[in-house]
Amino acid sequence: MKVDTESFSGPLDLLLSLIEKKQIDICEVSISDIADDYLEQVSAMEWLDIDQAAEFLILAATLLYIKVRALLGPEEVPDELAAAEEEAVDPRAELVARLVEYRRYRDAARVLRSLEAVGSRMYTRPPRPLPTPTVRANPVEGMTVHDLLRAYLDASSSIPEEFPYLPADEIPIATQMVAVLVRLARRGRSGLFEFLGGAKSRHLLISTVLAVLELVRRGRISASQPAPFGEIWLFPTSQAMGGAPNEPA
Amino acid sequence: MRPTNLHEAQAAIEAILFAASFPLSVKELAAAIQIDEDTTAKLLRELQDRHSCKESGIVVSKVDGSFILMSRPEYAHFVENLSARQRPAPLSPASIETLSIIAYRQPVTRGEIDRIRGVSSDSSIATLSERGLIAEVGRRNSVGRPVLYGTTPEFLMYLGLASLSDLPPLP
Amino acid sequence: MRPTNLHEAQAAIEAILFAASFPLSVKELAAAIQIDEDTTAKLLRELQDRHSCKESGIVVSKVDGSFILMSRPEYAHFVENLSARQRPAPLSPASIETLSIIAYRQPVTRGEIDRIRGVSSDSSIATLSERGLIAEVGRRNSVGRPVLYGTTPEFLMYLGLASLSDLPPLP
Repeated sequence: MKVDTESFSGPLDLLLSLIEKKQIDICEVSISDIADDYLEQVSAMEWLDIDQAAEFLILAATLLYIKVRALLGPEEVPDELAAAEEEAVDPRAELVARLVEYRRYRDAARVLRSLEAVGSRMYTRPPRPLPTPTVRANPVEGMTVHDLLRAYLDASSSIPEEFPYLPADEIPIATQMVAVLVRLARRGRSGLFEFLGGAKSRHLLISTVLAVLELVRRGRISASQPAPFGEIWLFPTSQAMGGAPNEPA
Repeated sequence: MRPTNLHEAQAAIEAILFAASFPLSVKELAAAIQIDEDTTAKLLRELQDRHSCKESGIVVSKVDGSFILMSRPEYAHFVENLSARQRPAPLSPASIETLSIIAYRQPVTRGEIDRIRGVSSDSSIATLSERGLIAEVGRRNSVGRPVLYGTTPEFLMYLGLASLSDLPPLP
Repeated sequence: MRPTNLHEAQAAIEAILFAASFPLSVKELAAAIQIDEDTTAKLLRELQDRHSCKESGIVVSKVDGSFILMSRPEYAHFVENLSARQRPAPLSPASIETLSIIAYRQPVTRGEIDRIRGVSSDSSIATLSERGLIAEVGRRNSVGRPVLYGTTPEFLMYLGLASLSDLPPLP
């Protein structure tokens, strides 16, 4: 199956369309069920660039995280994970709230699309210059040097807004890919939850999940889940050690 | 020199709107024909009515309180048959989504748009700015003083809206 | 798709002529509305008649055997009134910011301006150049030899400054 990345405007669009296909209310949806559908779609996508892939994979990591939590139950959550969670709000509630807000604008975009179909087809006359006025108008009418000073101070105190997902101290995915490969090479196989349980922070957890997904996608490792809801086992494949993990796929 | 009667005044308005090919306010039109604004507004409404039937290939559109002549949308495909006017490419799903967030939440920063969409909107913002549908409208008075974006009069024209209050309510 | 009746066909011709940027022949118009040339010629004559009275601000002109819409010459002085009163739109916030950076840091490259503002300044630089407020003043002696921008004498004149040293000092 091939999924066209262009047909979704982003990961939330994909997730929402999967939920709607099942005709479940967003607030009632089982994230664990949807996580599998989402991962299946994402792994079938053909990526144009790594940035685009990262955007979809970050949501994949969030979904897996929610699924892992749901599977473990509250008393089984490892200490490290529980500590990381205390600082954050419930990830499921957070995701549902984001989906609800996103859906409003996605639906509004559909309405704009129907307006575009008519509005964009009303043509104005091609602009032609009017007769040239005899006196040239002041191009900065009403502006003073003080407006200029204020604008300069404003602009020079600006800081470009950062894309808000990955914290500045993120653990590079490539580093985690190496760590996963090394561990698998030593042990032959490892459980996914074992890897995740060792994560000391939410950031490390996300990087590890992303690293695993990326390695599976590149065919360096394979994953299998013998029983539903059971452990997901990771195995090195024959190409496990071929080349540096950050080489282009 | 002023128009000698109201028929002439109305025709003069039509001539000016045709020549200008950009939206003109009642005030600008009144000044050009040297007639009071109330009468000018009344003549404009009549002109709009005259062009409202399907026998006219041209309509008088109101955009953001200003007036402009446009071709009647029902005849768009005939206009497009002549290669002179190409139908503009529809916006991509990402761009129209970004546009809807800007339209309903303006003024809004890039960071807010990215947070709602869950992806970076840099390329959509660049496309929308290039097509003149959005513009920088200032900076937010907060840390980092991020740029604020809003829609333009071209946005209204592009969607065939008279004003922002004509946007359908947010679902 | 063809027009369903002759009224519609005539309106379609009007729409096409309005949106076209050059004169069109009977043959071209007939092809666009998919109606035979004789009928098209007849519809064009009727359209010309409809616009021939002084109540219309627009006329159908025949130039070299081709047709084009024009504003009625009798009303040309009203159009001139309008253009004499047209004031350029005030500079956008983005353009004022770009101008301020060029004024205080000149000579400065596009890349430096973009870095300070955190967004692309291409369209602002185009507007400011068009209005004669900034100009290219050379190239930096570094990789790629980027263009350097500075303010013009008109910039000083319009802001009532004797020289750049009269700009308010930075705090």
